[in-house]
Amino acid sequence: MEILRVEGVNKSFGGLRALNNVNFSVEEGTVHAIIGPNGAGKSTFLNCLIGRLIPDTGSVMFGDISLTGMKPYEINQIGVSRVFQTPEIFGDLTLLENIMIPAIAKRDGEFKLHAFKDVSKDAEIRDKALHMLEDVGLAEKKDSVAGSLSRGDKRRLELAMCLSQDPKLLLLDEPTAGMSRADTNNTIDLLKRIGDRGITKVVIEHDMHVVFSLADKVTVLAQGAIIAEGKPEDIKGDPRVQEAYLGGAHL
Amino acid sequence: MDAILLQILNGLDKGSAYALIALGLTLIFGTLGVVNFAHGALFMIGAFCAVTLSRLLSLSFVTIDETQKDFLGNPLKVETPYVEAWFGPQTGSAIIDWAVPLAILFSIPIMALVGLFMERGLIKYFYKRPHADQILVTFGLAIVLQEIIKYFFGANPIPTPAPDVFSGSLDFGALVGMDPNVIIYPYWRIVYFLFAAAIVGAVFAFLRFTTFGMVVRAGMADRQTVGLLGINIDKRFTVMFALAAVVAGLAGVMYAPINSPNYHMGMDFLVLSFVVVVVGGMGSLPGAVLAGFVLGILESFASMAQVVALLPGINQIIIYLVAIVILLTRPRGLMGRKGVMES
Amino acid sequence: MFGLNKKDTSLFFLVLLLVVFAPFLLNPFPEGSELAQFNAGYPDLMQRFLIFGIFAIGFNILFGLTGYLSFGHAAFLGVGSYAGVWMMKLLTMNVIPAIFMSVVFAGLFSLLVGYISLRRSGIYFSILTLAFAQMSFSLAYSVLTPITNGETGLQLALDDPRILGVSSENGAIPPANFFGIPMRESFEMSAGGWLFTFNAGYYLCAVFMMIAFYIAVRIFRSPFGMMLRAVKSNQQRMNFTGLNSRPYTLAAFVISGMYAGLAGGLMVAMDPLAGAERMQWTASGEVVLMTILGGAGTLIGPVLGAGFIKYCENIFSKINDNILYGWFSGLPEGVADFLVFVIHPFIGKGWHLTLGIMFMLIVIFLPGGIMEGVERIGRLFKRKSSSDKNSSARASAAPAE
Amino acid sequence: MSLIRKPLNRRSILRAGALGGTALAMPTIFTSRAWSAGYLNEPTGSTVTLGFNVPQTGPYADEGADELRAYQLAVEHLNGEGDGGMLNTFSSKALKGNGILGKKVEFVTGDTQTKSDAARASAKSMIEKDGAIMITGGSSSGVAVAVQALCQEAGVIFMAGLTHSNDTTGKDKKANGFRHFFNSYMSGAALAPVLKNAYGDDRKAYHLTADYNWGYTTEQAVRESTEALGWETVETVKTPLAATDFSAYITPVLQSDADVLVLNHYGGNMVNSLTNAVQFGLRDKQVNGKNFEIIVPLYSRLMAKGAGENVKGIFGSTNWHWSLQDEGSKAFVQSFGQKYGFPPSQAAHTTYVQALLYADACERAGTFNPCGVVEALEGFEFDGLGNGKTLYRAEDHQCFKDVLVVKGKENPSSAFDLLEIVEVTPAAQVTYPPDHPQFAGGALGTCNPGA
Repeated sequence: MEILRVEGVNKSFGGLRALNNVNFSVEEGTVHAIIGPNGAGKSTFLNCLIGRLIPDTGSVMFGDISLTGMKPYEINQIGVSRVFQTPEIFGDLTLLENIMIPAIAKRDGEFKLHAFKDVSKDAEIRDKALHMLEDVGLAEKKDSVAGSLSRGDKRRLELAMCLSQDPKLLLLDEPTAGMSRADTNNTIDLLKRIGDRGITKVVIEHDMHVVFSLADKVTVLAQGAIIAEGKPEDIKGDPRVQEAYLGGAHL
Repeated sequence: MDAILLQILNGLDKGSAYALIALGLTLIFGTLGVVNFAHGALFMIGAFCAVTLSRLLSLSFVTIDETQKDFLGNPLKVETPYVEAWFGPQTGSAIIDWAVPLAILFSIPIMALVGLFMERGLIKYFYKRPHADQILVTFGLAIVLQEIIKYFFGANPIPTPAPDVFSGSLDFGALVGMDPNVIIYPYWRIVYFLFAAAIVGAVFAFLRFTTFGMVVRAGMADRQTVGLLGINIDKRFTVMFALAAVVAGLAGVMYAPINSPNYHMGMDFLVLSFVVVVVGGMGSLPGAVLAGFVLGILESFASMAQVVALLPGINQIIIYLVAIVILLTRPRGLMGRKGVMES
Repeated sequence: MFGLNKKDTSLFFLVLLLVVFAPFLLNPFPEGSELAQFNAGYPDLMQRFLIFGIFAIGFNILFGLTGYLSFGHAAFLGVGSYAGVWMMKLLTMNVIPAIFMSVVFAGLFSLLVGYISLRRSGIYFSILTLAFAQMSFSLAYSVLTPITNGETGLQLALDDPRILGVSSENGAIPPANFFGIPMRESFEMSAGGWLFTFNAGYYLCAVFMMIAFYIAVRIFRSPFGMMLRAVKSNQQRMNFTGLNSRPYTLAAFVISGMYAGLAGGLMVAMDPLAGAERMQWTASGEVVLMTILGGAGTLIGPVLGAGFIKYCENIFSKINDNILYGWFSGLPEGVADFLVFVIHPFIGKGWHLTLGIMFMLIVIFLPGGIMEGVERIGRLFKRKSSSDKNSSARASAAPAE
Repeated sequence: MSLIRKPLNRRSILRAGALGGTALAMPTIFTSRAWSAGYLNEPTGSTVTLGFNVPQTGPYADEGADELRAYQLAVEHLNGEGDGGMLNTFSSKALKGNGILGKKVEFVTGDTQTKSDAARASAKSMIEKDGAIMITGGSSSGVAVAVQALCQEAGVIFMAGLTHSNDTTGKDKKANGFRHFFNSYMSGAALAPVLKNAYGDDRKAYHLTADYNWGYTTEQAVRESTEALGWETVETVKTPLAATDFSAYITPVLQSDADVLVLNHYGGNMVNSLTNAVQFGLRDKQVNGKNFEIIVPLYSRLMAKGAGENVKGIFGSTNWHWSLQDEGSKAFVQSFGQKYGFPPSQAAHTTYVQALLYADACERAGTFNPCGVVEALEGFEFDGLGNGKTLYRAEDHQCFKDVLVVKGKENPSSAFDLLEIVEVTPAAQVTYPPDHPQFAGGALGTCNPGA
């Protein structure tokens, strides 16, 4: 079943055409990677999905809901979470709080004036957050301030924040960029493990190792247009992709 | 028609003062990223440079004139300025008369030093601190500076007239063939406007055509990159701070004859200058100048009796009202760049 | 207790004790001694401590939690004051309706201002709030004179209707009261050379202050409070986490506006006159200074900041040269003259100078405000005691070797 | 030492503690103001405390400083120090130079900041903390009205300082408050005939008015008096209090056919608007075949100094001026000049006189009880305090006395010699009925002794 369907999306900045008639769909429960050279329009595409940018034309359907024109928080509320290229976390708050916030957002909606409840006594949310921290291996740091974490830990924290919302669709923007090989492998393991929960994932990635270890399906974007789509092993051999993306080099 | 022309003229010189202060304010903000609440105090110190010089020039020695009596019935003490004794009464009184223009020269080194001390002694420790801290510490400094001035000069305004040559006014209307005596404009205000225009021009030329200026402009756009190029940007920024202080000071010196300086004139201008800077767009130099003149002229228009009759109180709030409208319709002010001062 | 955790409960009781026994604590010097000058235990100043404490607590809910720096909160205090005085003019001299309406009006006005201003963030938000406050002040001072009585300030008159009370009592305006207890009424207690004043108005303020403080603690510990801190930390992430930050900030803005209104209402309940100056931007600046001085984002810091500034304003400004000479009367004349000469610029009319210098010192050396100072001292003691422990541990370990 | 059982108040305890020094271990005594007899802050020791509430910061700080100097001089004279100043010329001889009612006069000072709120806070602290029995001073009407209302509520006497608005003794009058200074109506009434003589009765006036209460009453007073002469009011424009540059308000004057500009401004407003008006060449202008003239209804020498050359030849009114040659004024100028080295301002004069009048009223009433003082001051007629024969009218607690019409001096002989007296308008000419429309509304109420 399709969980996300993008049809005929165009987006221009001034004279520059960033996305050119993109058609794209994601099957529920799969991991779908988007690859492409720098400036191919990957981030623009992702931004159109989460409401940060509004496409000039075309439609973005999540199930049977149109995402076009929806506010970022509304898109999140219907089950789309995103991990950013540079981790976006609450740097001044503790790790535990960082996870409790999305968990509360999931439970209570976009706004609730619960000014008289003691958040530390909210066992349901607290347990969930603790559990999540354990999942990503940050449990012992639960009371430290998130801003003090290493980059890799920050990214894992951000992932945990997204996962705590049990999203239907998880968008990951280069989840291993700037990580050491060991960290990258850890992250791959983690992503594989959460794959078991049946969360659909769209991953933008540079690292082919990551793409090929995770993805069920790969879409190649170049100059704002899709030039190829298919199973990882098919893409690997596709000469158009090698031409556009890998510059002819052999994998 | 002539009423409108007059209000535009009026707006021009008020706008000049706003523009000069806002220029320095936005320069400091753009280069150093510091919100300087003490900038109004620099304007005030400039005005008091003029007062101080005219006092220095009028320093007098006392002779007792037995033929006249003072208010207590004692023999009158007659004061003669040293300058008059040294250069003769004619030249001497002419020098005293020209105290304000002379104060331009006098104030430049003083303001540069004040700026230097402020930046090296205080502001540089606040580059990395939150804006709220910067506001607080410079606000504290502004209070301290104005209290010091009050301690030495008192709370009342001190008349500081322009040279006699400029004391009259120009019949602008007659010049352009309208009825005489309708559009009159004081000479000194024309001088002020021209002076302000010259200063603005000089600052722009300096930033555009010198290497120094180019580096600073590059630094305003992207401080980190310029730093990575191995250019000592900090030193240049110190100079920029001193320059901004001099600009504010000169604005104050020349403003002294228009409104007698008092210790709180800086605070009076500060809030409005901030509004000007924000309306122009934080960190935008042309924006500050443009907004200065636009708000100055609008304020003049709003003061017209016909306008006030239509909208009572509009003259009190016009600047704020315009600021609100502009900020809501143009989120970054008239000419602001994206990403400045936003979380 | 009361839904507070242990630490907050003890903090709450500490504040309660301080507030209840303030009349003793603030009058440490016997009457008639030279140091009596520094006593702050008289009703007007004690009321002010609490009222501005409430104001700062409320401001801190907005600024300390969300980081939105409003330069217009004095306007809400002013609107609250005007509403309060009008209640006393029209309805009754009982202060409860006045205080209630103060909160309501300030809340409504802050809803309007907040709704517009919160469309922008950073300094643009600050300038918008500043612009609204300055407009309110300018208009209250001039065009709105029929409502605000302009320069003089809105005050009670003998011929006010007061439909639920009386216009006048024996040729005088009846006193502001709480169900018959006049706010001005005081008990005085003398113990030896000391004199302590227990003022009805002060204790009414104290009740409101404790309620306000309690609510603030609850907000700080609530999910709502956590969301507000999230706004300050990363608004972008918040939006992508499914939270709409606008209603959160607006709620914080209105709550802090209502705190300001409560402060304004209490101000006129204690002293039924509302002057336009209390809406000026400098008054807004004052509450910013209080909050930052005390420690933004801390529970009790803003109250300390408010106390500090009000103390300076009311005590330093009243010291004059004669008093100085009184202090130094034991010293040789030349020395006394010199000391007076040195201190003179900082006292009496120079109190602004003292205040300015103190601000600068605190901001430079204690960026977290007074609370950071307290913490540092606390840490100093802790370190000492823990190093003691270490040395004793080492000592006990030694024989085993 | 036995237990003190008499009605307690702060001062009495203070003195008991200070004098005896032995009362330390006494049992506690509870008392309430509501139960104690007598009146608030009744001085029971050997001293009495007065509260001097003047602007020490803000735009009127220099005037406040001059008021404070005058108060200190008055305290010296009341305590029998110095040369006695106007005590020697005062028509009432009740004061003996031994303080008030035998109690040495002490004082506390406060800063009004020229803000109603701050002024009330500082007055309250003087009443509550320092036990002041009387509050006096101030340099603006808003503050005077606000503090007067406070003193009425609290139950102490308020002797207003420099306050010129009609409302202080008009719609905002209070039984516990007294004003020696003149007011807007008197300015208008005194100025009008002089203006008629100087500028004729066919003039068109343009008013610029500071946009606050004092501005309104002054504009009304001057407008009504000049219109009664036959002048026409062309336009009245309100200017924001915070304005510093008045050019936008001055230039429309050029285009109207007005030939007189009335500046209902005070302090910094007046200095700036007058300077601007002169800069724009208004004084060199000819309109309707007449010289354009400027009028400043309320003059003060301290302000005239700020405006420098620009005041020359400009008419205005003032409460008192140091160049007056009556015995009282001469004595005061001598005494003040000796002590401080320059002549006193009208603010100094009115506050000095107020302090003396209060002391004298207590002396005559034989009590500090506000109600006694009110009784002693109401309808009190006196002389020798610099303004000729003066009456404290019972109906509104306003002094009625001669008003000075002055003009900026063309050739000043010293830095203080800025104004010359054109006419001393006799009291009768500026007297109005208590129910005059400009003063209508409000009621004195009854005196409040605060206990």
